[in-house]
Amino acid sequence: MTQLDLASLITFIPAILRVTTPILLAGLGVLISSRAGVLNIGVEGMMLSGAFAGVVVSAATGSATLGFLAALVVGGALGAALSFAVHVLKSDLILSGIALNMAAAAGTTLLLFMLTGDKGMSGSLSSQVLPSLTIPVLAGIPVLGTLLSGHHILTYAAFLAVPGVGLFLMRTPMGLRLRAVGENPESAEIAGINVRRVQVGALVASGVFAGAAGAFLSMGYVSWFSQNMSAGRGFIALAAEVMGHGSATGTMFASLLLGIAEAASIALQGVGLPSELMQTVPYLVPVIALVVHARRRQRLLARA
Amino acid sequence: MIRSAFASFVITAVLLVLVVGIVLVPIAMSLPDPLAVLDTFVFGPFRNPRHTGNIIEMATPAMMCGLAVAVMFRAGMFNLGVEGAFFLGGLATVATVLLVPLPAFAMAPVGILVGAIVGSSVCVVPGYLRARYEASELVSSLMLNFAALFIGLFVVNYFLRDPAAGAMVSYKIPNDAKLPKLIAGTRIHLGTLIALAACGLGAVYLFMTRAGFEARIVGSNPSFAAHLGLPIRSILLRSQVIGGLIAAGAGGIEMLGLYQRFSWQSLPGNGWTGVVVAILARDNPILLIPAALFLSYLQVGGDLIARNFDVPSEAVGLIQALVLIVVTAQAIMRNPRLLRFVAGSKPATNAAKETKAVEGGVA
Amino acid sequence: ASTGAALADGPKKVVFLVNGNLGDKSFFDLGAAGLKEIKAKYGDAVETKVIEMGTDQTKWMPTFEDVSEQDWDLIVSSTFEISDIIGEVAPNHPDKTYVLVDGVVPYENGGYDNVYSVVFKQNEGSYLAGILAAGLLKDGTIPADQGSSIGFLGGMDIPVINDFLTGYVEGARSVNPDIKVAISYAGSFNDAAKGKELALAQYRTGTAIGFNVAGLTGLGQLAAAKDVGKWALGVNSDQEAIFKESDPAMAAKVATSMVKNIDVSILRAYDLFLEGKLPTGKVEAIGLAENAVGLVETGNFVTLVPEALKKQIADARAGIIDGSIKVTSAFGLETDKLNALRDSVRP
Amino acid sequence: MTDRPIIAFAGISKTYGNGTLALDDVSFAIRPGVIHAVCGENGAGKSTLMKILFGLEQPSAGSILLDGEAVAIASPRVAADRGIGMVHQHFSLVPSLSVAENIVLGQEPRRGAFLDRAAARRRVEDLARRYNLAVDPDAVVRTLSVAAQQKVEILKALSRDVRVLILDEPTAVLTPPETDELFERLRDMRATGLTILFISHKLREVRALASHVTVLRAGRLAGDAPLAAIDDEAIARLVMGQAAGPALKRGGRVSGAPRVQLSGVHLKARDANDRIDGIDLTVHAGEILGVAGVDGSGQRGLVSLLTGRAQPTAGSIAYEGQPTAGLGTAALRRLGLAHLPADRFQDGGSKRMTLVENAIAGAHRLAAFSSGPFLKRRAMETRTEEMIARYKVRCPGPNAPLSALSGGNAQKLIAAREFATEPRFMIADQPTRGIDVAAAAFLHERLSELAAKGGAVLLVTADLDELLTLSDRIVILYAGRIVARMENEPGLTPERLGPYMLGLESAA
Ligand SMILES: Nc1ncnc2c1ncn2[C@@H]1O[C@H](COP(=O)(O)OP(=O)(O)OP(=O)(O)O)[C@@H](O)[C@H]1O
Ligand SMILES: Nc1ncnc2c1ncn2[C@@H]1O[C@H](COP(=O)(O)OP(=O)(O)OP(=O)(O)O)[C@@H](O)[C@H]1O
Ligand SMILES: [Mg+2]
Ligand SMILES: [Mg+2]
Repeated sequence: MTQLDLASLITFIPAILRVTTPILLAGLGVLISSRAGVLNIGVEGMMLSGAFAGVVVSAATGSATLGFLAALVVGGALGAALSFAVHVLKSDLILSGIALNMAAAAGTTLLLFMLTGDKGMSGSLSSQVLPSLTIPVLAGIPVLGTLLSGHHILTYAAFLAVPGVGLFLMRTPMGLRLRAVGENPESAEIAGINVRRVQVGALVASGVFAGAAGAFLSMGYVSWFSQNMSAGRGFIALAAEVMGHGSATGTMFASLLLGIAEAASIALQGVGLPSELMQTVPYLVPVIALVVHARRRQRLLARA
Repeated sequence: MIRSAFASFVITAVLLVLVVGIVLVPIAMSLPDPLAVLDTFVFGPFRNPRHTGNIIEMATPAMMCGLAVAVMFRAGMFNLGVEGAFFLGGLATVATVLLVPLPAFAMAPVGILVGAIVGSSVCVVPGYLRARYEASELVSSLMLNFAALFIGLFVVNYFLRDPAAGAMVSYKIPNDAKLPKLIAGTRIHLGTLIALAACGLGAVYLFMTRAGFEARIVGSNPSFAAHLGLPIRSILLRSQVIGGLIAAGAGGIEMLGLYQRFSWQSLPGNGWTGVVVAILARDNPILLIPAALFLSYLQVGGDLIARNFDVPSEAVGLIQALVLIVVTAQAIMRNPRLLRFVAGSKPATNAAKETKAVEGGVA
Repeated sequence: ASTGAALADGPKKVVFLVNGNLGDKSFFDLGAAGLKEIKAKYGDAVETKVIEMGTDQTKWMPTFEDVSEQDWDLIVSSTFEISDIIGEVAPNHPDKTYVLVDGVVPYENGGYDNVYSVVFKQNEGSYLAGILAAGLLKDGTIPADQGSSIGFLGGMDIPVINDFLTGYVEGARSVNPDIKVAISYAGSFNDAAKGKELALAQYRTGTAIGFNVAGLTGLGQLAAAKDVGKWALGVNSDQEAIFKESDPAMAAKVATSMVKNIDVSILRAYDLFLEGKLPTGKVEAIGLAENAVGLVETGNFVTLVPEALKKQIADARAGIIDGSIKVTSAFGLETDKLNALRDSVRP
Repeated sequence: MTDRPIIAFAGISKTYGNGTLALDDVSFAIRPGVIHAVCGENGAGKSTLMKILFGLEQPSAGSILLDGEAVAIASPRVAADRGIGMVHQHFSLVPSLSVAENIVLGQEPRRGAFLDRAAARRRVEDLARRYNLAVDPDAVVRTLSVAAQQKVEILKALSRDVRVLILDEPTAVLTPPETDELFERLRDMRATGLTILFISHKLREVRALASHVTVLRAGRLAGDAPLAAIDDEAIARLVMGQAAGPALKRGGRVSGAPRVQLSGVHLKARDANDRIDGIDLTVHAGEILGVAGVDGSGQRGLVSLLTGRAQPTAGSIAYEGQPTAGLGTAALRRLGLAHLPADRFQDGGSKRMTLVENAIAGAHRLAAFSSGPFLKRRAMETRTEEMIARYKVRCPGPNAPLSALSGGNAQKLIAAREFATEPRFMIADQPTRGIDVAAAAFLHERLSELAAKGGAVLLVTADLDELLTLSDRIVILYAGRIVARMENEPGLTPERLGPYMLGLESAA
């Protein structure tokens, strides 16, 4: 980034969207679970497992679509597994989530080794990737083209899912029930809602989103699976959901902020400051944003 | 009461055998000597004093991090800064003993103290932001953990790095600064006693002092605390300071107890262990001790089989994950029928007694 | 000193202790490959085992102590982090032989007659990679519209990574004194997505060819190179080969890889050990002369690199071996000097 | 009208998981189209029986017959399908949802995949019109007054085509006009053939509304009779197992110097129900000043000002002549403030902590309970045992968690704590809401005693009987202002207060 002109800013935008996509997808998953009162700490593990499943199944079938579906199914299945631990075994929600993350890290590595003889990555598998989309007319327009066209299909999916999840939560009967269950399960029970069924559904849906986030890593960003490739994004997604105050658009803006901070820290590597300090940027920016936001909210409340 | 505690213990033990069996037996069966694998996992840690020592060494930071988590959770703060505080505490301790000229006897105590103070910031800052601005401590502590990591790496790179070393590590910790070993043939060091004492003091603090009582009131019902006129913000902050000091002090103790130099290049994970231990111990400082020992025992047993047989280390990770879920499974641990079966008594009669007691109180 | 006399009959036992986890595509995987090669060569005459000790450093010492008490003949481990531990354990087990790859025990203190240390001069190999990268730009093999600078993507700002960097920069400068090098560190060795993003940022700002030294993170550079149609340089093992079958288009963008033959060196150590000629009690620094590091000269290298450049690389190689070219090492280099070097090539 | 019972309980017993025997072999029947009252002390098992009927709890023994046919009511869903609706003692609304959303929750009208909000609103409006209960379908429940929430609860129960409506202490939070209004509606509903099960601690209400009464005592059936065949004294005897003591007489108290003075106090609050809009008020030593008003008239704001949890946006408060500006709860408590909060589990204590901890909290820094930084656990325990004995708190022991107590017993423990400091100024906010007659009388005595000893008491209550029994003077709040001030003279009746409370008249 030698010159900060408009052009270089615009080329920056696809990077932001790429970095944001997995956080946003996983963040929406966290959102659904937390609104149902079962905060999914296991997104990290579900993401990793989704990334793995996508690669393996697409390599086995030669179909990116099937691989992607497998990522969703595996994410969802792990959501069901977490729900089994929480609802049937009545284990601690947080601890079960942590355990799921541990199990996913160990399990994917073990399976990878059994399939390929390599614990590091799946380079020997000819897995498929999901495409990027060029939008015919838009692509030609100078600035707008860069902004809106040429992104990965899951980037579009993630941003389109924002109104989807928002409408689901706020405007559909299921969303209403889900929110009621999350806020006051006894009341929901009294209203004749099967609380457990709603929470199971929420965890499965949450897992599906996490699976999609994982697929973006292994079938979008790169075309292989590598050990622990989710690299903590699940936890960043948790942060995004909390920062977004439990709404889909809020989660989107928080994810974008986190994405911008990360993309900025990447771009700033060139300026020659110690790399360690540049790497703190994506973590300090959200804290600062959180405080600024909280202060403003406090002031508004005080004035009201 | 005691009988039911014993019953839960028996159930835990049986369950563990089951879980380990489910994962381990198929693997063991594929090896030449399946029984030896199981035997090593279960009894191995006690056959060699060094291995038993490993359990205790490993439990030491787990207890302290668990205590830090418990103290903060009890005050109602979901502060995950223990991970970063442990890291930064270890670093600041090493930096102090390396950079500050100190007489030999003062190195360890001053080092750990400075480490505790510096490292605690990772817990205190989120605590302050929450108390002052109501900013989510979950998010800020999660983020500051990583910020602490990279700031720490920066400090190592620019101030502590031993250029003669082939890695990004500090100069060697002077021998005078190291914590004395307690038992020959093991690495058990003074830190273990400190950790045990800390858990004891933690229990005293939470359950026997005014300050701890106030923290628990705030944690269990902030509105009640406000009703009583307790200074909620300063109580919250005080809890985070205590938690942060314990976590960061644990990092310093770990460094001076077991390490030759500061050589962490990523977060060491003890904070997460602390969360797990605290949940297992239901935030009770005394129960932290068996909880930490238990987790470490599983870990050492797992390491032993991974080391001595062709059991992949990932299989050990899977076992540990399953164990975590199972030992907190209320459906199993609190199952009345199971408890009755194990304890051999009928709760129905207990219930009758209890009901009478309640009614007796009426007259 | 020699340990050959201590050998008894029956299969020899060799163990490799991984102070981390396998799958790093670097030290550990290559070490494990070394043990496989030993097994392949000696069959039933040898028993080999790889033990993963994990990332918790407090577990490393107990593992070393256990293993040293067991009946292993040769105990192999790698990275500098393990030096202190071998330094403590080895003197207590004089009947065992230790091989320390990429680390050194303090021989000057005495008592290390049973430890063989071997360090790799990756800076020599990287020097050649630097020549290649700058050379491809200079001679127009990579057209100027692809960019004018070269890139370096490191896992972390640590000595063993920077040892690649110093050689790379010096090699490139030997071709073009004004060459610019975009340098980034990922802060992680397993985040391929971040690696790709960092590489894309370099390519976006004028880097035409980049060198990744970041384990699994670094592989992200290959995906970036494929996306933008620029060039990548692999490390440690032949990265073109990894994707040759599964993703030929990506493999096609790997100009070459700078390999570090850790596996070969372990096999060689075992050969010497059997012959009783393992030079324990001292450190061996091996580089181009020993064929321990070097460029992959098959695959894309053959077709991409013009003859003149090939010759230039060969000349430099000869110069390094005969000592006429000195390559700076990052080991022992102060942070200030390293920063000065990095500043001098910043685009 | 047939005589076959619509509901019959046959030998119902219930033992909770913790071993509490809440119901013991209870059998009685309810005839269709009547209003049937169920009475009993706190913890007698009334709510438990109703929860069983509504499918929220399962009986340990016995069965329920609907129209003579034994049915298993496995969940509220089954109950709803059988035409049973319930208005719960504790609200079961979801605070962040709108009125309409709460009412349709569980059987939402759809348009395609979406919730049909217009239809939901229409359904609520239809219901409101049919039962003459006015509510705003779009209001968010959190912002509603308790009375309005009660209406929503009732509409929600009625929205499912019920034949049987269970009302568990529906009047506990209502003012007399609101109660009268509700009773009108209930009579209308009965006229349309609805069967109503009505739970109340107030005999007056039972007599005004019901035609049949069943009394439970300690989980057993104590009596079952048509109201025409039983007098109040007999019912009271069945409820308590003994005759009621003499009712408390007010008066005889001499008020002294001003203790707390508010002049021109304003409070701007986020919640309009909590606003205070210019109040001048003095509470004297030795008097009980009653504050009446429809719920949401500013009571919460007034209490939070007096307890130091909010600071006036204008005007000033003085405590024994000293201005209290800037003082928080802790400082005021040191000056002699005590507070019996309206929401006992929200503010009054911590459910998860033990009785000892709940009873001593706040006093724990006193020398009696701590030495240096340490607590004296033994002293705390002894003290709590005394409180339990004196306040007749029904509990398993001092180290049981507060959650193990019924609301009434929890309230007694909290009162014991607040009275223990011998306060100079006591704020009693709905002190006997939902509490049985004996316990209420006991708390009334304590308040009276405190005033007699020279304490100043501010009594905020929606129960006009309580207000008229205890108060020396009365002020009525409406929309954050005082609309009437009166001496509590013998002739004063609830009917006289009603118009002020509804804001129809003003005399201040
Ligand atoms: N969920 C529960 N678990 C354990 N015990 C319970 C539970 N619910 C009620 N109880 C106990 O059962 C007994 C009967 O309670 P119930 O709520 O039916 O009384 P009630 O007659 O409705 O009293 P109130 O007038 O206070 O509402 C009480 O002793 C109560 O403590
Ligand atoms: N798990 C439990 N263990 C013990 N008691 C419980 C439990 N859950 C609820 N209770 C008690 O049982 C009662 C439940 O019935 P209900 O809700 O009618 O009582 P309440 O209205 O709170 O009591 P009160 O009528 O005295 O105000 C409550 O008093 C509650 O405190
Ligand atoms: Mg009740
Ligand atoms: Mg009640």
